[in-house]
Formats: sequence, structure tokens, C-alpha cells
Amino acid sequence: MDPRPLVAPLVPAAAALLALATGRWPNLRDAWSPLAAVASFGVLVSLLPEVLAGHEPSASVLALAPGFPLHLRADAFGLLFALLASGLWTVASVYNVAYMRAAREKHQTGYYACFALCVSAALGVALAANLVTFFVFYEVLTLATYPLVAHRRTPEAVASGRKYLAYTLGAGQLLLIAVVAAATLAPGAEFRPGGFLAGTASRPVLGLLCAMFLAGCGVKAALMPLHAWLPAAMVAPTPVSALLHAVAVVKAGTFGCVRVVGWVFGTDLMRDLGADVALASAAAATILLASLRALGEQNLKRRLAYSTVSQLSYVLLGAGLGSAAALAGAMFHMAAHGLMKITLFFCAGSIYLRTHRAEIPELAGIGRSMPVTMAAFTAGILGLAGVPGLAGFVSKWNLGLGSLEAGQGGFIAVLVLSGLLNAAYFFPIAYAGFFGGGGRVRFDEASPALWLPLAATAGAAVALGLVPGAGLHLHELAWQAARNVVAGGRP
Amino acid sequence: MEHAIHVLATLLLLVGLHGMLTRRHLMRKLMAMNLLQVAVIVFFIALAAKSGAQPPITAVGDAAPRAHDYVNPLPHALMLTAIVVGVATNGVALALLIRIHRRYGTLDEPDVILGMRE
Amino acid sequence: MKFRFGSPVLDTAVRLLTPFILLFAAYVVAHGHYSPGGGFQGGVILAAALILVNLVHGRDVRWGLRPSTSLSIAAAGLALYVGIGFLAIAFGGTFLDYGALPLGLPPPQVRAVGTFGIEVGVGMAVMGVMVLLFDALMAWEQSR
Amino acid sequence: MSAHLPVLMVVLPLAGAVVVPVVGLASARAARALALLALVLAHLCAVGALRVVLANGTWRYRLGGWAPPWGIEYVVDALAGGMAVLVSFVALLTALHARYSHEGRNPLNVATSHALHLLLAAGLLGIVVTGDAFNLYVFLEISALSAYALLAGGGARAEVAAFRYLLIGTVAASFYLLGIGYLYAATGTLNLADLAARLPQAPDAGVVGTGLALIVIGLAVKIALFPLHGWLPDAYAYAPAPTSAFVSSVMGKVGAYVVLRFLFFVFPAGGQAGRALDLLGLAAAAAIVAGSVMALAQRDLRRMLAYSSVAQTGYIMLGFGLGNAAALTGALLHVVNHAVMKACLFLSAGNLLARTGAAGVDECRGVGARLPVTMGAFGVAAVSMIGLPPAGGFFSKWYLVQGALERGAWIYVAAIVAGSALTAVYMFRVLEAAYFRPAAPSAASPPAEAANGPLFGPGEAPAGMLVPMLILALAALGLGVFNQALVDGVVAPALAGVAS
Repeated sequence: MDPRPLVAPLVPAAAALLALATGRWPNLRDAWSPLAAVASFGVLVSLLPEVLAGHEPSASVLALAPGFPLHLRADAFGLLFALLASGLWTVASVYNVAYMRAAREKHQTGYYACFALCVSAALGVALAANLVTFFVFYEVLTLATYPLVAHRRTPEAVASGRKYLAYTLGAGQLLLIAVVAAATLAPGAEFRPGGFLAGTASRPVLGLLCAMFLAGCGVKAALMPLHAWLPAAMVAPTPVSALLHAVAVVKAGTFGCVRVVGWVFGTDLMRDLGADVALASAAAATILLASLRALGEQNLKRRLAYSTVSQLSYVLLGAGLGSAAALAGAMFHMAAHGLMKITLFFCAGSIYLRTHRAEIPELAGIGRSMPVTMAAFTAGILGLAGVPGLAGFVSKWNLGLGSLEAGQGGFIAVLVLSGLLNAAYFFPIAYAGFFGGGGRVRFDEASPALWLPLAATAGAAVALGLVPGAGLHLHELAWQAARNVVAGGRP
Repeated sequence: MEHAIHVLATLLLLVGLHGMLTRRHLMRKLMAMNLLQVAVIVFFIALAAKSGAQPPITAVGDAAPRAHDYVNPLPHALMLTAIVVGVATNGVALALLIRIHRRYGTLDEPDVILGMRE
Repeated sequence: MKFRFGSPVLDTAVRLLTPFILLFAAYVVAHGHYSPGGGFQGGVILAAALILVNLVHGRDVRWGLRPSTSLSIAAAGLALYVGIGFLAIAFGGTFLDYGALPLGLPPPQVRAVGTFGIEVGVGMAVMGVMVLLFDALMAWEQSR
Repeated sequence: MSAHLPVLMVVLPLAGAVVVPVVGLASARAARALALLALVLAHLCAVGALRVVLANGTWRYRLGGWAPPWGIEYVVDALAGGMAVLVSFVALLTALHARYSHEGRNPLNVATSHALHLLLAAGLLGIVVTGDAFNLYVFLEISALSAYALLAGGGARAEVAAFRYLLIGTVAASFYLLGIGYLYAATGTLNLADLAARLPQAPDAGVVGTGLALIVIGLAVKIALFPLHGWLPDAYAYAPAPTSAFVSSVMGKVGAYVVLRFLFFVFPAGGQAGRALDLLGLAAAAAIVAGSVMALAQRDLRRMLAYSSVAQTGYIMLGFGLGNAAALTGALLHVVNHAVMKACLFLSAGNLLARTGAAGVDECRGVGARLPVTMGAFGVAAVSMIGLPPAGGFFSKWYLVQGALERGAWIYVAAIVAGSALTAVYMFRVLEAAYFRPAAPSAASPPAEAANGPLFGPGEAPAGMLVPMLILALAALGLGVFNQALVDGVVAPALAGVAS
């Protein structure tokens, strides 16, 4: 019993309550989130050495259902996601305050509370040690995100909120059935590397369960054709988009898929059910289709959204392939994509705040007025396209290795094609930003509170690309988790 | 002939149900409901009946009364209570009808519904 | 002699009948524990006497029974009932276990006395409620 | 006095119901204080009795010292004790709120309505603890009569609705009584425990079956099981807020308790009771879907909540119909959860109406900012109703789904999930209007009658209207987080020896 895995999600939850309680004093209210972010990040970092050494500190309180305690455990994969979420939240909480104040958004108290609650739920999802705990936090995440999506209260925002709820709650119901069924088949339903469902029921039943799990998590992971809510949710303030795409929501969906594949079903059972190729194919199709859609979008945030849909399917592809390298690449890509995508959204937000431009053709020349922002943006898109030296390359390399390992070399073509498409829809923005637009453009960078966070995340993305194991040892964590899963299948 | 009383109870029950379903006047519905209650009471009293038995009052000095000489008093006691419950129900129902009549000036159901819409 | 009740016939009839009705009511109440009768029936008969007077005599005088008085009588009747129940508890029995009352009589007789108290309580309650019902219906008549 | 808790919890509110109107002649304030005192004491008695029962096992109390099966006995087991605690808890909280519903158009005065409230509580508690089938009928009618009178206090439409409810409710009670008559004819006893012992040897299966059918039909009407729910929406929708909160939350649940008593404790398992349960399960699945769809179609907030009660009753009966340990646990958990959250929802809907005049879903626009506490409580209860963690409703659905999966009843799983999804649609419609839609322009002012209400005002409702609602909202959350304590502590002992 180690209280730290429990403390990590509790701190942001407490920050949410404090933000609600101190809504009358904006400065105090806005201070809670950065404080809590640093605190929970610190707690998680303190867990890192033990987890790297192969221990899994865990905390278990409060029975949720018979045999299902509220059980939080820091294993390698969970800690990877938790570190990512809380680390990005520290950056985002600073950017958040700067953005919301500069944009003069209304209803900020509820906004900060929901934001913190989202992070709390995401940390819970990351550290959950059994299916029930996972599901509880997963649904709390759904709920806490809804007010953020509908935050602007315009008819469009409300409609997007509705769409978001329809998709995620519907998926939640599917997931509920699957979770209950799994919990009934395998009492305890503790996540175990290599899965715990093998041999508990007939193949058709397990196949159906697998489909329900993947569909349930796939909605949040924006797996096509279940992705429509994500581009619609772009009406929310930009930090919310960052939260959705990089920190919590979409990541929780992909995290859930990988968890289910590696820790509930196990790669062997997936192969036995034929679900591995199905998932990988669906992911590959999503990667390409979403990239094509992104090409057609003229709104920067919407293009970023489709890019997310495409990039997250890399993770699902890795999960589908199921070899050690592929899984490691998939998990690492969660971190890599998180860093890069949050950079891009911060950039988009800063640009919008400064210039009120959101359409891509309007961005010509912006690189000369906002050089720091645009440089970070360029780093982000290079990383997403998989240019060596950036974080995205490391994950793609591993994924490529993994597809060979799994004997599915054909998927390398998908990776390459997707890289080209990425270049096609992103590079023109950077090019036009620096070299396009006529005449002299005045230097007009955003305030430091806005550009410092995005420079930090861009720097981290570069650092992670150059030395993947640096700092938080995310690369090691991913590999450790992947090896566990693959080895867990063959004791 | 032994079942005549049951036939009567069934008839009363059906008449009551029919009346509650088909009458338009709320007062008549209430009266039909009373018929239905009476049916239940008749049914219970019929349960207590025994041919050749006497009322369940033991004569003074009857040291060892035998149960099968007497009519079963329990259903009677139960029905006494049920009648009281019925009276109370009627009291509440009449009070409601009075208020409805005051408000809408009629107890004819379609008219009352029309009044409610306004 | 002044006819209080409007017409001589009605007045005489009511004057003749009422004492007997009241007496009969008391008889029925008192015999509840022993033979057919009891608080419910007795209470209704008691109320019938009051209502008869009311019917004949009209609305103006209710024989001293204002609604609040009938309500209080009903409440007192029920209080008697519940009180005996609690008394039984106080003397070590279960609720309404009149056998436990310390009356210095053989147990069957104690039970009889206890039941009598209950019947009186029920009788008062039923009477009060019946008169209240009648008053409520009359009030409606008046308001028309 | 502690040896008499089972009877005290019934007699105290009953005695209070008698004394309160008389005291009310002198002082309404004193009458109210007395009513609250009686309910507090009843609640303490219920809690005390439950504790004793959990420690020592079933408690049989001989009323008047007469031995069963001749005398009436009160039987408190873990099931009855738990129900009694729930009923008295909700009765107390709704009575706390009840002060405010009299400052408007309610024709009942404070003392009378508090007396009726007490009488209703006494009736429901009596149903729960009595061990005698006929005594149960009497309490059923006591509670029903006081409910009719209370429900009629909501103004014009409430009176007609209450009258209809009275007709249907009386027919239902008569059916129940008739069924009891059949059982009495077959076994010669009215004591529930004695019935349970004698029914397996009953000579005539036809008589017993008819009795069972009549009882189940009567109770199904009382709990408004689809398709016998017709009386419910009007009756609940137009009543004063504390009344609809009290009646909708516990009255149907007590009916469900009686169903459970008869079908699992009195009648032998399987056989006729099993067939009745199968039918109930089907009706319940239909109730979940149909009730939710009808709730979706409502424009009036309180009618929507009323239809949602039809659906939620379906969840409980579905659990009974499935009949395995998990499903029954889920059903009982849902009895508690639904009581708490539906009471909370009706109270907040009442606050909303009293404060802003908003009765329709569309009129809720922008009230989230105006009544943050009320709508917050509404939101919590709504989330619980949808069945999202960590609120209580989620865990009852969890057990129900588990029970259905264990039986392999995929249709029931689909019904539960579909009901949840539909609930989400109609509940979030309200929350969306309240929080994310701008307040309606002043042209669409609230209806005149509401605007004239004494409680109409700009800000949040007075504290007395908020506290009971907040306690219920917190309970809805706490029931989720600490659901296992409830399951292990009360539900499991209550179902000991039942679950097949």
C-alpha cells in the first residue's frame, strides 16, 4: 500500500473543488491549477525510479463492487500516460490562465474546475489497476469534458457538446456491458500483462467482447468512423482542444485500447480472435483517410483535429500489430504525439489571440511577426511527419520495426504514406508562414506566458527525439511495458 | 346454488369495473368503485360461511366451544376494517369531487378535461 | 314551550329519538369486546345522533360541535387508543398488550377493561371524523 | 423503550398525525415542530431497529402480546429495517422542505399537510414492518389515502389527477385484498411467515395461483409498472414539490418491497412465483424503454421526471424478474438510489418552479447561473439517474447488468443500456438548457401564477429549501462511492436465503 498513486489523481480533484470554492477571487482561483499540477507531477516523478526498477507501487481503498476495490497502481504504461498528462497539465495550466484572461472568456471558474477534474480523471484512468476503476474514471472523464466542449455557450458549441456526449456516452454504455461481462468472466478483472480473459469463454463471446471494448474505447480514440465528435469539438477554447487532443480525452481512449489489448485480452488472444489484424487494418485506414480529410480542411484547428485522428491511429496500429517493438512504439507515440500536438494547439491559440486568424490562407507571413510561435509550430509539424531528430520519428521507427516483427511488413507502407501526407498538409503552413505574405510584417509576438509554454513543449519534443530516454525515461517505460505484455503472454 | 354468492361477487366486481371504465360522470365512477369494493366484501363474507353453523358468539357457560359449530369470525372482522377503509376512501374521494366541482362547475369527465386545458 | 327544532313533529321525534340513539351507541361501544359491536359501529351511531340533530335543526347551531371540537374529539379518541398502547409498554408488555395493565384484576378481565378503553377511543375518533365529514359536505352545500 | 422499536417507528408518526392538526389549531409553527420531531424519532427508531436486526437477526414483535399466527406481528429483518430507514429518512427530508410549499396556492394548511405527511410515513413504515397480509392492506390504504389528499394539494389539475389515482389505487388495493382472500381460503392464515410455511402444502394450486395473480396485478398498479402506469404522470407532476418528492421516491419503492416480500419470501421459489417473475421481467424491460421514451417526449420538467419514475421502476422490477443474487442486489440498491435521487430531482424542480416560474424544459434556459445550488443538485441526481460513475445509479445498473449477463439475458442488457442512454438524452437536455443556453429574453416572462408566488425571486432559494435537497444530492454521490458498505452491510443480509 503506497498512497502516492492515489494522491496523484486526488490532487487535481482537490484543485477542482478549491477552484469552485474560490471563484470569487480570480487570482487565487487560477493559482490552484498550476500548484496542483506541479504537486501531482512531483508525486508521479517520485514513483519513477521504483517503476523503472520493476516495482509497481499500488494503493487500494474502498470496494466499488464485490472483489473490485478502487485500485490504483503505477505500472510502466500507466505511469507513462500519467507523467504525460500531469506534465502537460503543468504547462497547460500556465498557458490556460494566460489564454483565458487574454481572450476574456466567461464562466472561468467552472472552466478551471472541469479542466482540473478532467486531468484528475485522466490520471485515474492511467493508474487504474482493474477494469472497474478504469471504467469509473473513464466515465468521469466523459462527464467532466462535456462542459468544456460546450464552454462557449454558442448554439454551435452546444451542438458540439451534444454530439460529444452522444458519442462518448453511447460508447460508455457499450463499454459498461463489456466491462461487466469481463468482470463476471474473470473475477477481480485486474489488468495483467498478457491479459486475463484467455480461456474464460468461447471464441465468439470473447470476439464480441473484444469488439465492444475496442468500439467503446475507440470512440474517445477517434477511430474512424467513430471520430465525428472530435472535429466538432473544435469550437471550444483552444486550451480545451489541447486538453482533448494531447492531455486527457483522446489519449485516454487510445490508452484504453492499448490497455485492453495488452492487459485484458493479451496479444496472443487478440491474434487467436483475429482481432489484431482487424484493429490494425481499421487503424491503418483511419490513418490514411483522416490524413486525406486533413488535406481538405482550411481551418487550422480542424486540420489539426484530423491530424490527431490520424496520428492516434498510429497507437492503435501498434496495439493491433502486437509485437514488442510495435507496442513500445505505440506507447511512446502517445507521449510524442501529446508533446507535439499540444505545441501545435498552443501555437494555434496564440495566433488566434493575437491576430484573430484561424483559417490557413490567412496565416501567410505570420512566421515573421510571431517567430517563436511559428518556430515551435514548425518543430511540431516536423515531428508529426516523422522527420528524424524529433520525437515522432522514434515512435515511427519502433512501429516500423514492430510491423516487421509481427510479420505485417505491409503496414510500413502506411507509415510512409502517412508521413508524406503529413508533410503535404502541414509543410505549406510553415512555408507560407515564414516566406509567404507580401511586404514588411511587424514583429508582434504573443506574451511570454503564452509563448513560454509552447516553446517548452516544442523543446521537449525535440529533446525526446534526440535522446528518447532522457529526463523522464519515457522510452524505457514504453519498452518495459511492451516487453511485459509480450512476455506475459508466454510465461 | 352453493356458488351463487360467488357469482354475485363476480358480477358485482364486473359491474364495478365496467362502470369505472365506461361512465363519464366522476360521481358514477366513484359509485362503481364502491360496487367493486362491495364485491370484495361479499367474497370475504362468503369465505366465512358454513352451513349449519351459528354466529361466533359463545354462549355463557359453554366451557369447550368447538370451532366447527361457529361461523369463522375472522373474515367478518377483516371486512369491518375494509368497510372503514372504504368509508375513508369515499370521504377523500368526495372531498376531491367537491373541489373539482367547485373549480370546473361540472363532474362530467370530458368537460373537466376541457376545463383543465384552459 | 318553544320549539327549538322548527316543526313540532320533527322536534318531538328528534327529542324522543336522540337519547335512545345515544344510549344505544353507548351500548354498542361498551359491548365491542364481548359481543357484536364495538367502537367503529358505536362511533357511527353516535355520529348519526349528532348528524340527525344537525339535519333537522339546520345549519346554524351544531349542538356545540364546531369542526375544531370534532377534530379534537377525534384526536382525543386516537390519543386514548395510542395512550393505552403506550401504557401497556410502560408496564412491561408489548404495544397494546392490555393484559399488562396493573388493575389488580384477573388477566382476562384486565384485557376486557383494556379493550373497552380502546373501543371508547375508537368510538370517539369515528364519531369525530363522521361529524367532520358531515360538516365538510354541509359546508359545500352552503357555498353553492 | 428500545425493546419496542418496531412498533414505535409506526406509532410515533401515527400519533403525531393525530396530535399535529389539533396543535395546529393553536400554532402552525408548533405543529410543524412536532411533526418534524415525530419523524426524527421515527427515523431514530428505524435506525436503531436496523442495528439490532443486523446484530441479532430477525426481530419479531407481537402486537398486543397475541401470538402469531392469530395476533398481528411486526417482523423486522434486514430488508424491512433497511426499507424503514430509507422511508423515514426521505420522509424527514421532504418534511423539512414542506414548509415552503404552503406559502403558495396549496389549499391544505400547514398542520393538515404535515399530519398527512406523517400519516403517509406511518402507513409506509407499517407496510414495511408488518408481518400480516391484511394489516399490510390497511397500511397500504392508509398511505394511499394520505397520498391522495397530499397530491391533491397542487392546484387545479392535481385534484383531478388525485381523484383518478384514487379510483385506480382503490381498485388495485381491492385486487390485492381479493388475492389475500384467495390465499386465506387456500391456507387459512394471514401471517406472512405462516403463509410461507403453508403455501407449499396448499391443496389447490388454482386458488393459490389466482391469489398470486391478483396480488401481483394489484401491486403492479400501485408501483405503476408499465403498462399499468397511466395514473402516475399527472399525479406526480402537479403535486407540491415535497409531496411528489416523497411519494415518487418511496411509495413506489415500498410497493416494490411488497412484491419482493411476496414473490421471494412468501411464495415458494420457482413454480407460479417464477412465472410471475418472468412476466414482471418482461413488463419491466418494456417499462424501461417505454418510460424513457415517454419521458423524452415531455415538455414539462416534472412530467418528465414522473415518466422517468416509470422507467426506473422498471429497473427495480427487472432485477426482481432476473432473480439471481447480483440482479436482486442491483434492484435493492436501485430502490435506495432511485429514492434518493428522485426525491432530490423533484425538490430541485420544485425550487426551480417556485423561484423562477420555470416549469418546462425549455424554460430552464440560463437557470444554471441563477440557481447554482439547485441546478448543481439536479445535475448530481441526474448523473446518478443516467447511471454514470461515481454516483449511486451507476452501481445499481452495474449489478443489474451483471445479473442479466449471468442469466444470458441479452435483451434485458439491451433494455438497461438503452434506458440509460435515453435517460442521458432527456436529462442532459435539461442540464444543457440550464447551463449552456442563454436565459430567455424578458419577453418570455414566467407564467403569471408562478410570478405571483411568494417565493418568486431573483437569486437562489432560501436555505431551508436547499438543505434537504443538498443532503439528498450528497447521499446520491455517497451511495455510489460507498455502495459496497451498503451492499455488504444491509443488502446482502436482506437477501440472505433468498437469492437462488
